[in-house]
Amino acid sequence: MNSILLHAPALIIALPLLAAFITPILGRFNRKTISWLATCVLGLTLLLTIFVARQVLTHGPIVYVFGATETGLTLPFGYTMPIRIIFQIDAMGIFMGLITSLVAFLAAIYSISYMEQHTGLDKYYTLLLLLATSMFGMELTGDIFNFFVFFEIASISSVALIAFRSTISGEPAEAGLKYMVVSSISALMVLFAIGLFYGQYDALNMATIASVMQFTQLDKIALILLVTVLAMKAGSVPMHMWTPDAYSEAPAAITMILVAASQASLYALFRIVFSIYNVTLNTVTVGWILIILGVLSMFIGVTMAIIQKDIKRLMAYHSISQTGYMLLGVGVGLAVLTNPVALESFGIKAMEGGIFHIINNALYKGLLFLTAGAIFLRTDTRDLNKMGGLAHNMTYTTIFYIIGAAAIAGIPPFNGFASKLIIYESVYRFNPLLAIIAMLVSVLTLASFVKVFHSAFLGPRLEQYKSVQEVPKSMIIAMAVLSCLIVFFGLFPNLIVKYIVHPAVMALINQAHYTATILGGI
Amino acid sequence: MNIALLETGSGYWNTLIWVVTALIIGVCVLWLRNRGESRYKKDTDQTKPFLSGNPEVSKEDSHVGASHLYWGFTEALKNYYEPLVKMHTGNINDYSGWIVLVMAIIFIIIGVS
Amino acid sequence: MIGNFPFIAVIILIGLGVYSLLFKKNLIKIAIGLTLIESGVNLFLIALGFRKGAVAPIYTQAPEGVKMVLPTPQALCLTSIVIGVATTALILSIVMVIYQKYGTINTDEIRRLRG
Amino acid sequence: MIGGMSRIVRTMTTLIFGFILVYGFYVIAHGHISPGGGFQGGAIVASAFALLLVTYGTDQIQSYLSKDLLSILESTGLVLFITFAFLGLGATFFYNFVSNSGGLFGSPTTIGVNPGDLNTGGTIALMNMAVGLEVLAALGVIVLTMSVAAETIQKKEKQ
Amino acid sequence: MKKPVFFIAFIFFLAFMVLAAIGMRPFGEPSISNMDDYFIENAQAETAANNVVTTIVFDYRGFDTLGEGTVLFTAVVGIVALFREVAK
Amino acid sequence: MSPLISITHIVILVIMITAAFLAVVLRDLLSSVIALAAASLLLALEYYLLHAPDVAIAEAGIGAALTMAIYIFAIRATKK
Repeated sequence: MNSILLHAPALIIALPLLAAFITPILGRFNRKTISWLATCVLGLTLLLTIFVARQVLTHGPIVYVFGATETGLTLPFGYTMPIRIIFQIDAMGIFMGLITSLVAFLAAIYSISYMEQHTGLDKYYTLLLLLATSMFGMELTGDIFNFFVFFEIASISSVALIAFRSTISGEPAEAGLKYMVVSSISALMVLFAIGLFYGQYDALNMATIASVMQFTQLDKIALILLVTVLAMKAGSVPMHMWTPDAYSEAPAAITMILVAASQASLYALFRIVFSIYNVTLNTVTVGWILIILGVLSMFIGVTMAIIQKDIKRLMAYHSISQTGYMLLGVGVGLAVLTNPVALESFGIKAMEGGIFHIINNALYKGLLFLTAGAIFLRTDTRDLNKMGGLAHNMTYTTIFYIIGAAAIAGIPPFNGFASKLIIYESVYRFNPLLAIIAMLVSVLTLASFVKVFHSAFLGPRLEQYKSVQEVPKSMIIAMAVLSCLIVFFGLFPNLIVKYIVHPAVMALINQAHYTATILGGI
Repeated sequence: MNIALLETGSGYWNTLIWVVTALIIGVCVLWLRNRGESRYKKDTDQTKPFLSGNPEVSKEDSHVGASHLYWGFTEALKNYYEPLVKMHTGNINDYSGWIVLVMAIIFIIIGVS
Repeated sequence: MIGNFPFIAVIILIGLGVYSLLFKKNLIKIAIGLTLIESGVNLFLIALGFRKGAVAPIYTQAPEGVKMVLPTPQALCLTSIVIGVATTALILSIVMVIYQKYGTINTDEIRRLRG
Repeated sequence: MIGGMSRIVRTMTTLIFGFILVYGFYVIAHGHISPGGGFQGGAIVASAFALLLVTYGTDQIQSYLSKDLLSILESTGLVLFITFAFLGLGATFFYNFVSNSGGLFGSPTTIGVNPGDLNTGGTIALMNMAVGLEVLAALGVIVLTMSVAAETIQKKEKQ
Repeated sequence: MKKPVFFIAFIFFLAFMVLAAIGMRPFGEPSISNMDDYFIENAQAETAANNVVTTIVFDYRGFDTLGEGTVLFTAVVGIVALFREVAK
Repeated sequence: MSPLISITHIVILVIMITAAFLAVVLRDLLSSVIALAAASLLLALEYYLLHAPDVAIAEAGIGAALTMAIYIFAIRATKK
């Protein structure tokens, strides 16, 4: 038993992968079991992730060396550089891993009834498992080329899932093509940057690169490429155009995972800026680049959301705007990284706000997309003009929608308020104007969700939706779990911030500790 | 440690106090509401609006659609919205063009500094 | 400059690919552009691993006492090539589906999702 | 494409097909001692499939080479591959537990330049075969699916 | 309207890529090669295979290869799902 | 590296870039795909000269043969 748990980091990847490989064979014999298989495996993965998280948060970072004689043998005897692929799991990585496993598990539960009428379900679940696996890989790995491989799996599987409904109409295929083109460019640019690193330092391990980083001309170019393409994959303005297309055309459960996937890219951006470059780069300039990207995303995202007529497109623009908050919080932290006084007084808090917002965003954005999926399942339309009066028939969905909308708009006591409050207060001490913009964006967010609430749920019972029923149980369970977590996080924010978010932020800031985990010694 | 207390760096915010306050306010509102008129009945002449003698519009027709909400807002910000909407062309060439453009801008910023 | 000629070739390949992505209106041309960028990046990796006067890193045929070229980029490049063919195949399949539904592969006409 | 090609081309293709197949499997099997390996060999075999498709047309080939069989082969290859990785769990995931152990593929090789022995390499040789199986089936499915789809779209256009 | 802007951006992109090419160490003379020298020296003893590239692909970086096979698998599943038969 | 081999490298790279250029600019899709395959084949040759036979076999098998087959299927399907 103990030895199995020693291999938990590898099993987090290997189990869903094995399930994904078996699914096509199994799908030939018994179509019904596939959804349950996927759900069970993802549930098991969630348990493993929680176990690993407990290990990491109590005993410090875990390393797992693939193919070595021992799991912790990072360096071959008598050498000072790692040669094998190493999983390096610190508080930040496992924080993202928790989000991913939770979201993937709930998406699998939700899909059981949501995808019932679709054909090709074995392919759907295979791709779902693969997408979850690839996100784990991106978050846990400590090897930059391994990151590229998982990045590519993530984009290919999400493209296939976005285009999954293209047998019905052409739009999903169009959205998939757009996403595929931009993510191929980004993956190739990441590979080019890896080549730049490899050519200079002859290393692929992120900690090794970080320990010899000199910020030469080539490192600058690699930084430009990596920051741009990862910010693009996270959906920041002005490279956000794929986001509304992809999010609105994917099935609802997949949209929820795509939100988490774009946050995994955001995580990779933070990892590269903080763990590989850290203070060698010009922190103020790069910090301001992140801040400007964040502010643009917040503002343009929310203003574009207000004029949308498609419910999922509207929510997709909101997720762009929420990404802006994370970039803003962490960007402020980066901008004051070389100034210990400012870092201590508000930089760390700003980063805590930004990182805390990641998990909050995954929860309420996921909930909102799931409610949008529930509406789509019953009314067969995403056009807000055609909806109305759904609150009469879909009571649970309405309640969940209100919780999600209140959380995203930052109304206490839900979780969105907690992280936004931290961001406002700490950013205000950095630059008051930014905090004011952030608050304005929050108000506009509330306005646009009031619009959705009014046009979809309120109003008289419409003729064509007289016979609409509440959605099936599995969908309600998934939404209820998310709602409970939102309320819990909102009521006890300090619990989360202190025990999960703060270690994650410290793991990002403390580069010496990151390299020492692999290379040994301080 | 008080788990319901959120430290924000420059101060703190207590969720429990907020929840309790909200509950008290809610109870007060309910109490005020109960003190209101008790002879009010639904679906009688009491609730019918008087529109200068015109017949009342049916409820289905009076529902404001999503496109008409915030009409004034978008109309007032027309100068802002027009170029913004035009920017979202939906053309794949432009999608990749924006990426290259942002790369170039960041290159100029980082290269100069 | 002349000593770095493979790197210059890499840049030209990537440039051609990006040009094709930005200014070509045909979806198949866009796929060709992606393939070109990918070839460029692969050539970059292999060129990084080259060592003057060295031989291929295979002990079966190598002469005695000669240095070998760096093997890691070759492994990475192998991975990258297979990933490239997977990507290309998926893109072209989506292009075929789009043609089936829209009746065109011109990027100016494939923009039902916008705004 | 629909009708296939002339008889001479067909005969030549059938002849060449066998040679390409043999060469592909040779490359897969000798991956650990000579240039090549699972990916290269699988790609070569799959290009032989593509050649068959081009000369004979999709309709004829589909009766010999079903997509279902190929996708089962593909999954099997990957499951084998990950199983070899799992078997290393005594030490770590992906530990090469066969090499230098005696047994099949387990004999040690002489250090330095030597002509090489097929019975070496440990899991490398086994994984080469698993990956070769997977790659040839995967690329075969891709080629087959796309050619069938292309033909369907063409037929719809004509109507 | 936007074409010239993108063209100028493209020129800048090319410019910094050329900077990368010129700034790279001279072709054929790797300055540091610790990791690769380790592979070349120890691959035969540790894994008993003559082809160093294959030892890296399947042993030292075997996990990448699993990912690579997964990419291919994903693409195949995606393509089959795209062209799947629609029942009814 | 002797000048002769250096010149061979340069010649192959120049022909390859020409083929890639043709692949981008040619109007006829079929000819541009053939140019792409030619570029791929020359790239495989270049890999071989750079002492990467593994990659050369992969590039020749996948890049030149299979990718071209896939492209031809796509072009045939999307032909007007």
